[in-house]
Amino acid sequence: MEKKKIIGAAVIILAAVAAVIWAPDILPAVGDAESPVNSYLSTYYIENSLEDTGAHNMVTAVLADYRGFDTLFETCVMFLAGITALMVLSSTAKVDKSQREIQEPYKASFSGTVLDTAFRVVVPIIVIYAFYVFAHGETSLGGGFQAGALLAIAYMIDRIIPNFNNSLGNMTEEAAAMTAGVGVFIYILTGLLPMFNGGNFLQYEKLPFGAEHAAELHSTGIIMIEIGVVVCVMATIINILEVVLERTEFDD
Amino acid sequence: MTIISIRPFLAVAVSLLAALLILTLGNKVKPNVREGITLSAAVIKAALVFSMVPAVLSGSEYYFCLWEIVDGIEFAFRTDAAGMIFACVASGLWIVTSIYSIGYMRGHHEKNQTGYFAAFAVCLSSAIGISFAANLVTFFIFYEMLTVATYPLVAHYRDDKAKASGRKYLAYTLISGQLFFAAIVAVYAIYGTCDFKAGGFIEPGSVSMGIMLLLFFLMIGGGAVKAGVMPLHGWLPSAMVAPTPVSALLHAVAVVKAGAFCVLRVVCYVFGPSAVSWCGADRILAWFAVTTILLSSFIAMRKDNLKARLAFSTIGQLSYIVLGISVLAPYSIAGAMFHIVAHAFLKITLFMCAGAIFVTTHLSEISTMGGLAKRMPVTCACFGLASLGIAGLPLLAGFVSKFNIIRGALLMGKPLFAAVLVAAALLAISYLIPVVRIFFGKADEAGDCECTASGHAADVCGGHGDATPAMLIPIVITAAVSLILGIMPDAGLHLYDLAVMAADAITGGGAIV
Amino acid sequence: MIDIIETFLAEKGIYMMTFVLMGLGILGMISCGNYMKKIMCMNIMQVSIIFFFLALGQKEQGTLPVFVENLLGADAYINPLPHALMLTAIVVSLGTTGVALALLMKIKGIYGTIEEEEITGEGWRK
Amino acid sequence: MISYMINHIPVLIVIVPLCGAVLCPAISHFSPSAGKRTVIGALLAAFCMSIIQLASVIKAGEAFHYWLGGWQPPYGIEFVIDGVNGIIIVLVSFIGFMTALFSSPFEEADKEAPFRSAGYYSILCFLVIGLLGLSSTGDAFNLYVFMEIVALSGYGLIAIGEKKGPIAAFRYLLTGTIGASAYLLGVGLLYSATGTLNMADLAIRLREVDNMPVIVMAMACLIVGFGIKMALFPLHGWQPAAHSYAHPAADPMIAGVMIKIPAYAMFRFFFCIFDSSLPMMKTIFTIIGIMAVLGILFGSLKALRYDKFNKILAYSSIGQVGYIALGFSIGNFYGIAGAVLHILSHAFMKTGLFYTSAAFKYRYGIHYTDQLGQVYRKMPVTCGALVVLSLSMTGLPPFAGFFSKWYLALGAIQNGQYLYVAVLIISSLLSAIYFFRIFERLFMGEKTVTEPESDAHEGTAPGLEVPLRMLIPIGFAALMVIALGLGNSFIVNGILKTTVMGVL
Repeated sequence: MEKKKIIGAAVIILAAVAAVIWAPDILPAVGDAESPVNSYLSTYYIENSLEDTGAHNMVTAVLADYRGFDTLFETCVMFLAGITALMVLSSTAKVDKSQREIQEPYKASFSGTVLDTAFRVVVPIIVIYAFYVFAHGETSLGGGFQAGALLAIAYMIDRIIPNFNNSLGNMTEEAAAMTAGVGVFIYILTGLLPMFNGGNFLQYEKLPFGAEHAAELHSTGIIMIEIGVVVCVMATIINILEVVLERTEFDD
Repeated sequence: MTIISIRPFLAVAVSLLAALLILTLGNKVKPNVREGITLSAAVIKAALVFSMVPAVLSGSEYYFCLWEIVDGIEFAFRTDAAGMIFACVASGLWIVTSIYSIGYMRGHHEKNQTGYFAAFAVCLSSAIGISFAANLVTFFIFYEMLTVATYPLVAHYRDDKAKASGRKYLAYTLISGQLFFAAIVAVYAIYGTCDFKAGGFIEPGSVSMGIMLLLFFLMIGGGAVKAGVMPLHGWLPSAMVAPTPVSALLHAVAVVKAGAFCVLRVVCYVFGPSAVSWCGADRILAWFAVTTILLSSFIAMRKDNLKARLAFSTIGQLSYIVLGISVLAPYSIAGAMFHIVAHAFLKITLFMCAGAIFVTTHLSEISTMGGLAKRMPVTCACFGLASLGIAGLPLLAGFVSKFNIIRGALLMGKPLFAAVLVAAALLAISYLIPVVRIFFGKADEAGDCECTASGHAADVCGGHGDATPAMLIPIVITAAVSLILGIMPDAGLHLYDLAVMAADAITGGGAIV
Repeated sequence: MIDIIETFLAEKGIYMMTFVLMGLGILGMISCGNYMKKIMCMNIMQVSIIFFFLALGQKEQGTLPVFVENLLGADAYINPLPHALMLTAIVVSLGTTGVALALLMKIKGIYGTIEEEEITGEGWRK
Repeated sequence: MISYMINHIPVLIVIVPLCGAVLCPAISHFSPSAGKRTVIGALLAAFCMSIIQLASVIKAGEAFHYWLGGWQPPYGIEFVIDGVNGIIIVLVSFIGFMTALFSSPFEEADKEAPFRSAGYYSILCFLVIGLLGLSSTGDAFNLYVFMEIVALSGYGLIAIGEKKGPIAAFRYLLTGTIGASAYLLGVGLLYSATGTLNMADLAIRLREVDNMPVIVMAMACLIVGFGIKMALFPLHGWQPAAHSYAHPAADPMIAGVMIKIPAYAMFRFFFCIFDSSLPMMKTIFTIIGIMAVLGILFGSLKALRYDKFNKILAYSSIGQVGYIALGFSIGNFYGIAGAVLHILSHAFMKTGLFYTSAAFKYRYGIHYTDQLGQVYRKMPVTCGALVVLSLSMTGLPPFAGFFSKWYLALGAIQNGQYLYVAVLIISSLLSAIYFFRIFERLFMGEKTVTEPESDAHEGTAPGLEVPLRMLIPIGFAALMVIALGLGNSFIVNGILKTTVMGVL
């Protein structure tokens, strides 16, 4: 078995090398500024995105504005993954909470003073950092997904490190899934609002808010959908975490 | 002249509607209501069909197009003379068979009668559809509907034997049907039309001879299987396990006649005599028919089961039609078409007699039926009359058709075929007349001991009277009609005139050289 | 000679590596008997596609696609589109992996193992 | 206002069910059955809108473009609705609505665990949304996202099915991810050659690309990607288990529609994007044709071996997907018309057959065909539908299956590909064997089932074989097969002709 794997891997490596050497002109050279990839749409986005969308970060401009529809469904994928995990495992019985008390010999390794103290310090910092990342999504590096993940990490630390039954907050898996759904719905609403103002779906410049420049409306739109994304991503990660955590026995 | 009228479609739809009604109401209503639906549909249908005869006789055609069924081809009905003949026979005999079925099914306490009557109605609907179809696609739709609707009838008893024969039936008909389908597609792809045209729409020489032969035999295969042309006849005898009215339907009215009619449509309305004789297919087909006629007669002689003997007789008789068509002479085509009529009435009489005997006395083997005539005189008399008709004795319907086929063969300079037909008539006498002789002979003459052993001696010899009226009346009617048609072929619906008209249209009025 | 190889590797080498990664991922998915390893190989394969797209978007002397004052012109920034696309692809692969892990837990719960041979050995086909 | 709404219909068809899907869990928290009703209502709305959309597309006579976010393609994403996908959207939303209705007796709202029914409906709704988006979108990468939505919801619905469901779902997940990655790689290659992702723009810019190897590689990747998603022959491995062990109520959607829409996407790529006059297209089509032929034969032969109803249907799907691929490989108008018609007709046939299968399971717990004996006495409507649908699968007139076969055969003969006609015939005969065997067992077999306890299914009204919510979809599937058969020329002449001719 092992031998077969090695032979297979060797064949694949050789084939890839051979393919690239044999037909070197198939793909543009890395870093070629003149290739079709880097000259057509790319140029348009780089030259116009600031004016069009007001976002300094071009990736955010593309992600949340030009291809905002993709991102809507990307968020949906998160929601869907959470709900699917929940449904798949819903028929598996949860571990009884009363048995969750950590037995005496292990107690020290799970809840030491150092860990407890560290987490009390770290969690607020993570939450603040998450808001920072969220707010900076438009102008520099950051965005809703990262912020949502950070918030979820804060929750995760809170949930895992201290003794299981006295963490600060405790969302049930169902509540997390519902929250994720509401997050997606915020996104959809942002898309639907311009339609009442004569625009297309997700056409932020037709958002029914007063603003001087279209770019401002675009910024508003991007912030709004980012809120939806943050809520959805955070809730989904919590959802999956809860689903798994509730059904895991820690004795093995 | 073409008359746009919905009547052809109504004639098709009425029994389909009846089938739906029977299926939905089915077990919720009394049997009388169910059979009332069947009978009234049969009468309405027959009235519709018959009402179109005069106009067709005067040279006009009814035409009705529903819509395009596939791109470029319409779902259309046209009542030409040839289709009219088959439709008249099928719809007329449906009334008779329905009455008979009611008697038979009740006398025999059959199960699953709802499904039976529904399938029967669908069969008839498809038979009329087949006869009125204006193009190959419409034709094929009803042809396959007939195949499927007949399957539950063949497998009616639902035991292993019935299942086996059902499978056999499906194997033959579905395979040939699919090949037929391929040929239709090919013809449409090559010629761009599928509309039936008297004399055919395929020009000789339009494709190479090999391809034309291939197309011809793929198409004719569909008809030949249902018409039981050897070596494609295998399903027919095994379908004998079905109840007798089904056999009557299979062998006289719908299925086999649809096969023969299919051969007619393909030879005369798709390819046309000139293309067929150009590629030499007529001779090959004729020889298949000749072989079938002779072989089936010999096999029939050796069968002791009455229905089996009749089945092989059917195989032979249908090949008369095929032979008549493949001779390609006007007379023989007219004769072949009229044989559809003649054989239908004669064979249905025979089968209904066999069924009546079975229900009344529970006998199915010929050798045990000695002296039956004493108990069931009317049935046996009708059986004798029909046997003579099948043999082709003058003054009976079978004579008219056979005479015409022979005349056509002689005119075409094919005396051999004429000789075969005469020989076959003699063979028919030799396998059917002995049956009649046993009926009218003495009880102990043949197999009295078996009769006693089988426990039916009291029934047979005791004489509890003839079959019930519901069975007897249809038998007498069909026997009488076959007598009348023998004496006056043009009586009533002028079916003979229609046959001649159709043959004239196909051959353009003169003999094909 | 070495120059040629160097330019070749600089221009095309990354594609070669993505293809190798992809091939290895698929190979692992096929040949590994452990479902957990299969998931890991699946991730390797997905990452290779992401590399491929990102390699397409590279530009000589381009900087991050975030506007900097006084730096204008299309040549100054790398292509933002592949990055945006791949963000989506990463999230999608994250979702897929999440579902896969949930399935794995379920399988473990039902069969008590995640070794393919033990699960699909006898009686599976029936 | 109404005309204004019509302008937005392409996106509303996707967004309205999406609202239902994401809000369903939250709503069901407050009222257990309201979440379910929301989803069913949203899908009904999508169905109504899809009909309006189809009517207006036919009336306009040209494709309908919707720019999402108001960005002009190729900078933004667009939805393109022409005749072909207009009708496919009608199909998807109709079957989606019907399946949601059909599922409701299986997923009765439970006060104890309200989330189970809500989660099921949410996932089912996402499946429909994904398929709708997949058929509407005009952007190659957006198509990938929708493909993953479809796939993820598929994994979920398969995993919550029978006992072997999780394994089947896991295998599908691995294979499906390879497929999606292959598709993404193909799109990446096309992107590297053209620099664009919009399909219409790709079509234009690909005409100028003379770098043939990259196009060939992209085509190979796309064939693998779509082939896995539509279970085309050598890539079908995941399909039989997935279709047999999925959630019984969602199975109709999975088996009937989920494998067809990638086939339509394949059509879009190979006819609308690639230049079909390229010399190597012929080779590509031949390869697809070989896959199709082998798939048709393999699926039909393999289906003969099984007694499990769903397995038979699953293997027959492999063959039927082969029909669709065969139509594409024929490549002329009638071939494509046959393929598109077969997408529609097979969707109804397979969905309907899986409905009947689920109805048998619901009422009697029947999984195997040899348990079916005499069931028709108790379930006449279901069995009547089964007969109609099976005859259509066999390709007998006047049902829909016959007519798609007609167009396929006609196209094949016009192209001189007689082998394809032979394969069609053989496959029809083989499917006749296994379907008539089911009939034999159903109508002539011994009675094996016993009536379940009367309180097992409270939802069944007295006098009905299964609840009305299940009976309506079953009946509609059978009726649609008949209607689609008799009315096929309206679709072929009225809708497909203009669109497909424009493509060719």
